[in-house]
Amino acid sequence: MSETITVRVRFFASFREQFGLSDETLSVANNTTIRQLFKLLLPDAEIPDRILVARNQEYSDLGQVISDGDEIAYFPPVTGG
Amino acid sequence: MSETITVRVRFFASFREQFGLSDETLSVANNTTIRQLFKLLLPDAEIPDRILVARNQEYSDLGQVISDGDEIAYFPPVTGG
Amino acid sequence: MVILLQETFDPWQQMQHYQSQQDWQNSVGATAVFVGTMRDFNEGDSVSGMLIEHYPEMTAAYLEALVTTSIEQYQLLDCLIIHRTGSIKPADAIVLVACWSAHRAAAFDASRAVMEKLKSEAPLWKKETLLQGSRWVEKNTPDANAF
Amino acid sequence: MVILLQETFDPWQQMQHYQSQQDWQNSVGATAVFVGTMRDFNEGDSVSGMLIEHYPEMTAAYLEALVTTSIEQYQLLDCLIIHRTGSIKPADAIVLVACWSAHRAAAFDASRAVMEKLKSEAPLWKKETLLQGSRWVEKNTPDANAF
Repeated sequence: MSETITVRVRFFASFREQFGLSDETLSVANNTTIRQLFKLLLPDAEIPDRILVARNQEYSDLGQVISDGDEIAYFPPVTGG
Repeated sequence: MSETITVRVRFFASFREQFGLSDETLSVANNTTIRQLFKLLLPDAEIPDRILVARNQEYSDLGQVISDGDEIAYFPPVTGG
Repeated sequence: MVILLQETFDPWQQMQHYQSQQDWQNSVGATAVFVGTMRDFNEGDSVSGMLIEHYPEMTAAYLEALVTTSIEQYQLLDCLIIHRTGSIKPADAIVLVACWSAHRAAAFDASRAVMEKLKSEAPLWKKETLLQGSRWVEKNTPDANAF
Repeated sequence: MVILLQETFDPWQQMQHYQSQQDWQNSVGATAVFVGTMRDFNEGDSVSGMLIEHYPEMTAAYLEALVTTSIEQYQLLDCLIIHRTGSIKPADAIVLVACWSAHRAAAFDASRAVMEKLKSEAPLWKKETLLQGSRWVEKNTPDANAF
């Protein structure tokens, strides 16, 4: 098992604008959680209270550990319909 | 006030077929109720348990007294929609 | 508005036509529509057709009053009821109820409540044509979640 | 079926077209349709337009799963969801949910529940264009009667 894994990270809607990030691919340490990934990308930002996260296009939570090749998304409450 | 009044009587759906009456106009005594009117028209028939009645195109009940010129209707439970 | 029709109607064409003529189009947030259609099967039997009898003056008056009170009760922008009478074939639309409102809860509540009132009180009666003979439908089943 | 559209659509034309192609037409007794439309007014402000952002792969997957589970849960004959993305004008249809079933309770229950799930979970976000500037819609209001 390698020491680092590759992850694609996506931000949507107000998060995309607020954090200035849209679609990033990066290498992170094995066993990184979705919460830690956010802090790696945005060390100076607080994680918004009402954040939603998805892992490989399904709802997940900040405590989940990322696997190699995962796509992680951060977005605010949804407002469709 | 006259001794008799004129009333139009209508039957619908299975009542129309069952009782062989559709649209009748007749004279009845003053103070006749909707129940008595049914018995005058159909002395040998029992009043069905689930009868609905209307007076001048609005729901009414068997105990109501008929006025001159009224239109009285008898029909079974409705099944539209 | 209430429309009683003796001819087959296309519910979606009626919706398109009716809505295009209204002046509240920029205020509508929610439209809830219910369409009841004739099935070719009921109570375990094949049904090849149906006759719908009504009490013309009372049916129209009842449905007009239902539209008026529902618009007021649910704060609707509009309410449309279309009902067929006469001879019906399987897959024909029998009834359409459409409710327009600013927000979705009112449109959902109203369309279901209007249908329930219509099915329990509007003077309309169905007679089904079976393979052998015909029969009057005896009653409508209430919708426990309607109110 | 799920359709995500970047162009204006006529909900009633879509209904007519979709339904005409199905083989369950003689089994349908009930169709419940909800259409959400853009209003020119929200939270006390005039709104002249709207952008709807989505997460293409996840939005489609989420809605497809919602259709599948709803058909099973409510014993529907079919379920159709259409949602706009991109640039929207007042009076444009934003969303359509249609549910077809044998009896009315299932279609009513399902259409309302599908809308509620869609509004609370489907990855879609609205940004309103105001007279001055624009703003993201912060949240959807739950429908207390939805389930």
